[in-house]
Order: sequence, then structure tokens, then C-alpha cells
Amino acid sequence: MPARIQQAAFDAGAEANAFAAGLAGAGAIVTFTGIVRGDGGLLALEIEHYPGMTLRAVEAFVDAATLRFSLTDALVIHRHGRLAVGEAIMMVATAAPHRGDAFAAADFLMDWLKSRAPFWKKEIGPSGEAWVAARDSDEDALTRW
Amino acid sequence: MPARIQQAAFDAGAEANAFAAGLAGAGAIVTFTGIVRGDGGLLALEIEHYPGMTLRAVEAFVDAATLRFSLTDALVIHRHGRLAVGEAIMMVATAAPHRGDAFAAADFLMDWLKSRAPFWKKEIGPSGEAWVAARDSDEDALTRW
Amino acid sequence: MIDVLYFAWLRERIGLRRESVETQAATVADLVAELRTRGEGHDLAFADLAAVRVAVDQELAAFDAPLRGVREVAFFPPMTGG
Amino acid sequence: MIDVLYFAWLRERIGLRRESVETQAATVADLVAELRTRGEGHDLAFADLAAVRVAVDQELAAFDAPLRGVREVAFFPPMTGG
Repeated sequence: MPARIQQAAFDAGAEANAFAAGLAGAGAIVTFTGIVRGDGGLLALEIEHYPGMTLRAVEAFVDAATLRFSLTDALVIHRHGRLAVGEAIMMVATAAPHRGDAFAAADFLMDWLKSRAPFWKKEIGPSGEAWVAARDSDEDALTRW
Repeated sequence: MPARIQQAAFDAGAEANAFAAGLAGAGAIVTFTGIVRGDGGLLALEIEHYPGMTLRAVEAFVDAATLRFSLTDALVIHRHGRLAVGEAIMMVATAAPHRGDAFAAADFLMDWLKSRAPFWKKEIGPSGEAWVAARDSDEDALTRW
Repeated sequence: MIDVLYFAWLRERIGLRRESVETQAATVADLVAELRTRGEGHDLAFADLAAVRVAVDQELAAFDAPLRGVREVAFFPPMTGG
Repeated sequence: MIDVLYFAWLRERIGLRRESVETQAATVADLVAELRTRGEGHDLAFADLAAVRVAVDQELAAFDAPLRGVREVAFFPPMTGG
């Protein structure tokens, strides 16, 4: 299952090990884990998503990465709902015969998840709530690929 | 402890979780794990190293990466001795407030470990043993930084 | 009948997660023009279309996308996942 | 007295992990010239210096590095870790 969208917390290390155990012929595994940072007194993050669309969109990115980078396998886990500071938001794992492909594919997946997967983050702080604005740099990052 | 050189196998997922648990302020964690591939009937890999020099060299690379990429923390584990196909050879973990730094630092550390850490790999196959030749591309990769 | 969905601050401004709309609109842009007449919240939500993204039948689309045969249109701000 | 260490195929060709060498060599290159006279294995190991790397007191160094005060010199092929 190349992608999972879930409210529940996940164990990044256990997921990485399960991912690695299912591989044959990989020489390189890259994982990326995104964590809620407590900058500016942030209390929690609320992540909204588009249930009908999210999983298919993420799976399409995984398929694109797999085709483009000679991957052995790839995995995306992305949470929604309320997340406390320090919790893992999402993770990407990529496996390839060679490390260049594994690194590039993880970077590629992160760029697409940031700007094209239907998730929206709201920051909940001591003085109120605010939707996170998309950054031009995230959009620009897509032109790298 | 930013670097460990060891003969014993390690649990990449457990190491990644322990690394993550010790962080404060990181928004991004990248891990790289190198695995012994069974290409061409390879039976095992024998990794020799230079005990007096290895740990200090690897720690120096970690220090350089930490200075250069605004890291929260970094870890390198590298094994020596005889490794079977499918076993993890080494891992790198990097943590940073932002993902660009975490990715770049992991890539940087891999480039330095490949070409400047005193490890030598010997491939043990069905028809004999042969030292792995360094590739020009690995040496060239250092000029990126 | 088209199901219209709203996410993030568009949902909050409009005060709805979804609504069913009887429309003859030919394109997403035409639909937006109709939706803006539904009230102040709708009008405000669509005031700056540069800040709005659209998906047609759960695929990202442009505002000139045709609506013939379409069952679901979703409006939301630029995505901020990852 | 300098401790001279060999790794990987240099170790195998020379048949030694380390040896203590009494030398007045001024540089690594001078030391290599002396070592090559120690036997066929030594001579063969240093036949192509482009394929040999050196560390002086456990720091990577060049063949023209001076040996004054040095305690340990290691010879090995290009590294292949990671």
C-alpha cells in the first residue's frame, strides 16, 4: 500500500522497518519525517483534507515518483486532524538500488505533497488560530522536476 | 553521540526513533540507510576500516554538516566486518527546522562518507573476492559542496 | 445538480462544508459567479480568485474547466501539506 | 621510528597490517621509496601511486607531506564507505 491517510499517530521507526523488510534489491532507503514545531508558542496544528481526493492524489504522486526514479518501492503516510507539538505529521520512504534515486524521489514527493496534495494546515496558538499560507517557494519547487 | 562505528547489526527504525526522541525544535528528519545488495550473485560484503582514524573522521564530517546546514542534530552509524546481503551497512540521520537543510545535510554526509571516511569494501561472490573500486563519480560528488 | 465543497478558510467564510447547487453554469468561472450571489460569505470567499484553487471531480482544474457531466466541484486555498 | 599501516589491497599485497620503520625520510614520498625496497610485495603495492591514498597521524595527507615528528603513516586505496 503505497499511501495511507490517517488521523491516528504512527511510529515512524516501525513504519520504516516494515517498509525495509518488504524490499528486495534495494541498496538505499531514504525516509523523511515532518514534525510539528512549536515556533512562536504554537500549541497544535489542525490538518484538514479532502477525503474523496487525498488518497488518489497522493498515490498518483507515488506512481509518478516510481516511474521517474527507478524506485524499488515508495510509501507516504500523512495525518489529518489535530496534532500536538512534537508529533509526526507525515512521512515519506523511498527505496532504490542507488542512493541518488532514493534521495531525489523523496525530495520530489515532498515537493508535490506540499503544493498539490489537498491538505491545509491551521496553526493554533496562544492568541488564536490562523491558516498557514502557501509559500511561493513551495510552488516554485515544483518547477525543479 | 553523533557517530558510531561498530561491527554489530543495528535496528534502523529503533535508531531513527531514538534520534527523533532526543530532538527539540526540529521540523524535518531525514534518514538514509545503505543496504547490501545481492547483485551478480554477491554473497557478502567485508568492510575494513582504520580504527584509529574512522570515528574522528566521521565526527568531523558531522561537525561540518551541522555548521553548514543549520541542523538540530545529526547521527552516523557505520558498520565494519562481514555483512550478508540485505543487511544494513550504515545509516545517516539529520534533523533540522526546515526540510531543505535536513535533505542537503544527509546528502552531504553520504558524499563525504563515500569518499573520505576510511572504509574499504570487499565483495565476496561465488567466484571469489574483489575490492570495490572507488568511482570517479563519488569523488566528483564532493565538488558539489 | 453539482455538489460544491469548501475547505479551509473558504469553508469557514462560507459557513458550509458542502452544498448541492442547481446550475446551468458552463465553466467553473460561471459557477463561481453564481455562487457569489448566494450571500456575503460566498462573495467574500471568492473575492480574490488568485487565492483560490479548484478541483473538478476530485482532480485539480482551472477556472475555465467545463462543467458538463461534472458531479463535484471543490474550492480551497493553495494546499499546505507535507 | 614510524608505525606504517596498510589497509585493503595494500595490506594484502604487502602481507602486513603494520610495521615499525626506522627512517630518516623527510616526506611521505621519500618513505614510499624506502618501503619499495623492502620486497616484491611492497614494490608492487606502491607501483601506481595514483591508486594509493595516505594518512599522516590519522589525517588525510599528500605525498609531499613532511614526516618530522610523525608517529603513524597509513597507506590505503581510495575509500569506498557509505
